[in-house]
Amino acid sequence: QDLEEVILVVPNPSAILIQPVAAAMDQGFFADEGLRVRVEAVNGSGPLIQALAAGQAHIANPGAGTFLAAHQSGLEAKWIYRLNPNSSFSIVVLDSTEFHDPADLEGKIIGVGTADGAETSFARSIFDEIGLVEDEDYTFLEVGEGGQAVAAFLRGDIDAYAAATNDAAIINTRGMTLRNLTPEKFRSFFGNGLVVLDSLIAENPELVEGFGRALVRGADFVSQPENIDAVIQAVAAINPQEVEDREFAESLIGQIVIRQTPHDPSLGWGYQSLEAWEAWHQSLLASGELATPVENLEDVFTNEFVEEWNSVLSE
Amino acid sequence: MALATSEQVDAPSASTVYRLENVGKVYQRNALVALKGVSIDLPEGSFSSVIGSSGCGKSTLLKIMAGLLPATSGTVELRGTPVTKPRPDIGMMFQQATLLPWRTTIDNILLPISMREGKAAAKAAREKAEALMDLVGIKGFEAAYASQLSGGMAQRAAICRMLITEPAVLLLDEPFSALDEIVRDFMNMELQRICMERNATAFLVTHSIAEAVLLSDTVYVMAPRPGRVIEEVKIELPRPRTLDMTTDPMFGDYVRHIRRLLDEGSRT
Amino acid sequence: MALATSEQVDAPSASTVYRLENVGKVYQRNALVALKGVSIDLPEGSFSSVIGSSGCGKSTLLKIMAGLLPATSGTVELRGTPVTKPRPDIGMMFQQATLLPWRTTIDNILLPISMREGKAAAKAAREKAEALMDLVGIKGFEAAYASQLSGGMAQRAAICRMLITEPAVLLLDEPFSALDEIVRDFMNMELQRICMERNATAFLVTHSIAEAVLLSDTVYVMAPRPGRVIEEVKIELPRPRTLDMTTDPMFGDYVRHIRRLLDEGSRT
Amino acid sequence: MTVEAAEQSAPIADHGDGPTLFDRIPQPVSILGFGAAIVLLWYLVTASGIVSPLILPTPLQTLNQLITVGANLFTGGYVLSAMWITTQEVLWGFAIAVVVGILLGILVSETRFGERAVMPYLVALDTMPKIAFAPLFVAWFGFSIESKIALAVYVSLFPVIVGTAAGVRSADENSLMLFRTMGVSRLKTLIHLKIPAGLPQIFTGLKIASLSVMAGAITAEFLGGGKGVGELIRIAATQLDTARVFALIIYLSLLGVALFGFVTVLERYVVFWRNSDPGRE
Amino acid sequence: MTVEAAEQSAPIADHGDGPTLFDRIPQPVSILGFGAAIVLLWYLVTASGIVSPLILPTPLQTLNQLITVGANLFTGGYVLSAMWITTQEVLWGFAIAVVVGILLGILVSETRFGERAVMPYLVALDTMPKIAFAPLFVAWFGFSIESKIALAVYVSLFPVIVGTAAGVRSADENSLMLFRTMGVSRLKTLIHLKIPAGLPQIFTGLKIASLSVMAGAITAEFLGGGKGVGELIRIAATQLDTARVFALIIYLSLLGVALFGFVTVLERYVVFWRNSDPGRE
Ligand SMILES: Nc1ncnc2c1ncn2[C@@H]1O[C@H](COP(=O)(O)OP(=O)(O)OP(=O)(O)O)[C@@H](O)[C@H]1O
Ligand SMILES: Nc1ncnc2c1ncn2[C@@H]1O[C@H](COP(=O)(O)OP(=O)(O)OP(=O)(O)O)[C@@H](O)[C@H]1O
Ligand SMILES: [Mg+2]
Ligand SMILES: [Mg+2]
Repeated sequence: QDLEEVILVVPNPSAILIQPVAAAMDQGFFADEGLRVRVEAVNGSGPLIQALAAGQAHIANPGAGTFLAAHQSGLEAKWIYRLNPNSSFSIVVLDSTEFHDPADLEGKIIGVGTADGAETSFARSIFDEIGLVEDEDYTFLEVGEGGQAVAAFLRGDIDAYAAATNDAAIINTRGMTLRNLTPEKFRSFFGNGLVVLDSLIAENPELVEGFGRALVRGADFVSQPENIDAVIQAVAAINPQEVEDREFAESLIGQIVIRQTPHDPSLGWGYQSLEAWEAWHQSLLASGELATPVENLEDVFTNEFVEEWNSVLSE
Repeated sequence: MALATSEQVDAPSASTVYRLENVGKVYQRNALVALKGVSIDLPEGSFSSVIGSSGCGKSTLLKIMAGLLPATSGTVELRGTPVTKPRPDIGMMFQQATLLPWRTTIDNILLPISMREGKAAAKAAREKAEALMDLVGIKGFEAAYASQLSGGMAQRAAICRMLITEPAVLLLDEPFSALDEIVRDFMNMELQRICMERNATAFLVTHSIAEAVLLSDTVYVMAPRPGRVIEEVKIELPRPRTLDMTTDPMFGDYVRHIRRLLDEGSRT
Repeated sequence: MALATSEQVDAPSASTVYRLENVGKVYQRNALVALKGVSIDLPEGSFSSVIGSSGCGKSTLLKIMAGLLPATSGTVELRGTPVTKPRPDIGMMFQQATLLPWRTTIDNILLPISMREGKAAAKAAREKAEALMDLVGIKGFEAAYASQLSGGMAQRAAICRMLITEPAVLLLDEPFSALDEIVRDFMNMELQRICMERNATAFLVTHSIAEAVLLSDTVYVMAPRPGRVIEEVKIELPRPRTLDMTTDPMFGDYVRHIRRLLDEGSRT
Repeated sequence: MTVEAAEQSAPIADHGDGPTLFDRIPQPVSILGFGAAIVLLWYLVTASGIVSPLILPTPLQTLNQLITVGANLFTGGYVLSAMWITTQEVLWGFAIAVVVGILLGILVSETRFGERAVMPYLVALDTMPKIAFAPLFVAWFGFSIESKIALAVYVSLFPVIVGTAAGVRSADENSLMLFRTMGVSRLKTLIHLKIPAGLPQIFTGLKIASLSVMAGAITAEFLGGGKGVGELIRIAATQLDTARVFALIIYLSLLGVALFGFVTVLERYVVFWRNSDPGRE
Repeated sequence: MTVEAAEQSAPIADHGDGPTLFDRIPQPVSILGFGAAIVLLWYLVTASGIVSPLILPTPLQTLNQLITVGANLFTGGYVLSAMWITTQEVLWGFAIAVVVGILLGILVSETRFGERAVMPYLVALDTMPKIAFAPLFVAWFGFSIESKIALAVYVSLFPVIVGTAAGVRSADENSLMLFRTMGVSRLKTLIHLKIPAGLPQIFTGLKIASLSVMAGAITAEFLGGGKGVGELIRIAATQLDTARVFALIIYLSLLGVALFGFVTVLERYVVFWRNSDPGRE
């Protein structure tokens, strides 16, 4: 049987971050749809969109900020699946400190990674909410990711770190205990999702449908705790190295599952609410990361496949 | 002096190969007048020498004649056409042997052939190169690299390299300076034989007055500061010259005459 | 021949400076026996020459004596201690001038002083260097770089560089090969004067038999393949030698004798 | 005048064939002409639609941004202060790489211990992805320019080492023998013979380093924040403002070209005996 | 035999001082000794607690990972296939950089057009942050090894160009005159004189390139996917598994050392007339 190749480009090499895809690949859900998925990792959302625009990939996995900026630069693409409906960012501090609320960070230095810039606007929104003004009440310091962030904490260069949730989780798991200060409200700042070019939807809707169906099956599969061994195996099929430390991998998989489960399961896997988009939009405009407002936010995403995809679960 | 004014002994009809008129050279870098008003005519098949104290401009003159350096004034013509760049019918031998260190001795000798006519021709000329090496006495060092040759051996390899293409004009800058007298005498006689055989025109820079007189039809005596020809001495000894002629009284006269000229030149 | 067997003319009490015993040298790379069984004694203040056909091992011998090359067999002693590396009391002049292109001529000449005694000493020796340059006739080129010197001028600069430290032992490898006869004769006489003045011991490689005879107390005649000394010719002409002596019949005898030795040597 | 012209038009080291057509074109014209050709090609590629403007901006977009960025730069705006930070990183990085690289190059070529024991580790160190060491530099030097300088030094050190090692070994045998007969110490032989004789090779290393030092500084800025041009480029890249990225890169490359040009001119003066130019005279 | 030993113990080009203490130590011993000293220092730094193990792993942790990774590598696991991909990128990248770099180096040194018009743009191109071009390469060449090779070539091209340009210009005046008198064409002079005479400098460029090509391939893997060692390092790095990062880097650097070593040995044979070794005899 001839399988059609679908290239998915992601901003980070971790397969755990896209475990529904990994599971669907390993369980043969994609093959059932006549698809063969290839995952390629680039470095961050910018190159991701560029690869998509260049036709090197069918589906991309960007963050909202970069995606909206690309939309304003004329990228004709739609966000079709909210892979991480829960905020993929958080503001964390060392557990040993006295900070328990974002307001405690007045006058402090907030470290931000440079990966996307998205966590910067995320953090900025939180401080805006409580009336703290950048460069007056707090300052950002670009510290980078991973080891660099650790170094920043250890040196005392930063008091808090605005990070991708999995970054924080990893630092935590590696023995540097962090406390999450993210207010509940900011969970709507959803993380990376799946994007395809308009032209693909127009020319090959079957591919989009088939891909989504398999993905929803994968997401559902991953969300069931008894499948943990199979998930581990699925991740290993892409990146064996990621699950060599099984304890570490299980803990991370658990955290990612929570993040990837929709707030309202009844709407189905992948569903996107306009409100969440508006929250992002406002935040990006306020921070200047988006130079001009998007005229019609409904243009940037679509839920048109969600029902069809999710129907596979009820069968 | 009578010797210098007499007619040339060579065939009077010999056509002029080289004609230098009023050649001057100034090295811009140090504003040094290396040559001034040098006029020289070399008839076909003639053998001429330049002699003059060190630094008087002999190498400069040869480089100009070979088209390696532009003259700052005057004209240089070879067979009627101005020399502006090197020409294949000129064989030049430099004061330094300049062998390529990555080639064996025989490949160095075959260099001009392989450059002009390709590898096959060079291979074909191998025997000829070996014969030349034998002639100059460096047989057996075909496969040696330049760093394995003594000073005189390198110089002899350079001579072979020049001779192998049988050029019609030879410009030689102290070709035998690193050779002992025995070999040198022998090489001088061979040089004469080769030139006569091929009717080649030779122009030799040398420090040995005896060598100049023995080999040349004309000896150009140069003086320094600025470098110029102070006298053309025609040598009227019969050809072919032999080593015995060095005992000829006329030979002695020539030598003494030139030595006096040089003496005077170096004193000014 | 009587000439060769007679006693040395120098003070019989002169102590031996250099003693070479049975020195041999094989170049491993090409398994070439460059020297075999060379034994030489140089008394203090003596002047000796080596003469031999090109490639017979003269430069090799000099490099061994200077401690630049290890001998493969035999011993080399200078004032009773084995020579294993160069020593400051030896002044060596190479076959190639080897001037540093980034130094002016005078700075090249002052090089040994500035290396051994520092810049201040070199500055103080400037006048001495200028005097030497004047002596060898390259005055006025103090500020010229090596590429601006003619072949002979570079060689003369190298001579100045060797003389400026007034070494007690001079090892000279064809120091005058690029010089014209007038300058050469003059330089030979100066060399003799300097050596006698300083009671320096000199060892000269030359291709000129006349030069060897004129300057030396002993002429070592070498023959090639393998390089070896075939005869020590003691020259019993009075000191100081003068250019006039070249017309002395004894001088002619020496020259002819050595020439015959070389002739035979090169034929074998 | 004519005399001078004649000598210059056919320097000794030149090929016999005389100036070709191209050689007659004055330098600024040929630079600009070639540049114009590149821009034209660039224009054609973007106009043809083969490449999305999200990846390769059009020349016109870039020009616009060049003007915007340039205006900010030359009126002392934030681009200028970013450029100033990056310039400091580059210059410090280069200076340190030159000094340390030359010293290590000498160690490695002059001592068997250096050649045998130190060199393999230096080689290994240089093959390692420098990015992986960035956290270490940050941990030690913090987030200000020191950690960027450290990475810039790391990236540009090796060309200097290799160039120096090769240069120091290139002195010819005759000169080495000369120094040996003069009984010159190793150190002095090094200073007065081996290093001068090796300058052409050392400068080859310096030229290569003068460019990689830029790469090192920018990479460090990409990874670890700070306020240099690398940061500006990153921000623009995140926003997919490719034209701005190109404009910033072009200004940045002027800095690189200037440093390279400086080293090239310096070489001409320092290694004056190697060129037919009057040099120091 | 003793004869040979004598000559080798004091080659002409050596310094007069004879072997020092260090020189008597056999190579493997001195390499290992120096390595042991480094590891000891490393141990002390980590044991002292100055640096968090999240930034710098302890030698023991690294050793553990070296064993794990090594086991995978030598039993044909995923590390081996990653290493093979990276090796291919490196070798292709190096080969292309050498060929293109030498050609460009010749263009730049041999024609005034190249020197005047092309060189400034090459310099500018090299100063640009190569990372910014990675998306362009991905857009053109896709995610497989071609785009990695492209970046590797880009990164390592310049050292070859600079080395070749400097080398080709280093032929001495006497040899150039010799070739001119023989009426040799420019092309043949290039091939038979300038390139051989420039080989020492060309090899300097090649050595530097042999190392930067590694950096280029790994960077490209960091930026543009694929399944090479860069990807493994990145995964380990995102998981803050620093010991694994170090272990992978160490294996990777063996590849770099091997390539560098190969170029060094090649140089010794190709430029045989420059060393006192028997070379080709
Ligand atoms: N480095 C070397 N490696 C191998 N062979 C060498 C080396 N140097 C010299 N030879 C060989 O040793 C022999 C003697 O060389 P040497 O330079 O001592 O001769 P020479 O008497 O000085 O000759 P010349 O008068 O031509 O300078 C020659 O046959 C030469 O080929
Ligand atoms: N490239 C140069 N630049 C400047 N001056 C030079 C250059 N080459 C030679 N000269 C000067 O020109 C004069 C003549 O030099 P040339 O080499 O022609 O002398 P020569 O007669 O060959 O001497 P020799 O017998 O010593 O070889 C000398 O004074 C020398 O200093
Ligand atoms: Mg000359
Ligand atoms: Mg010799």
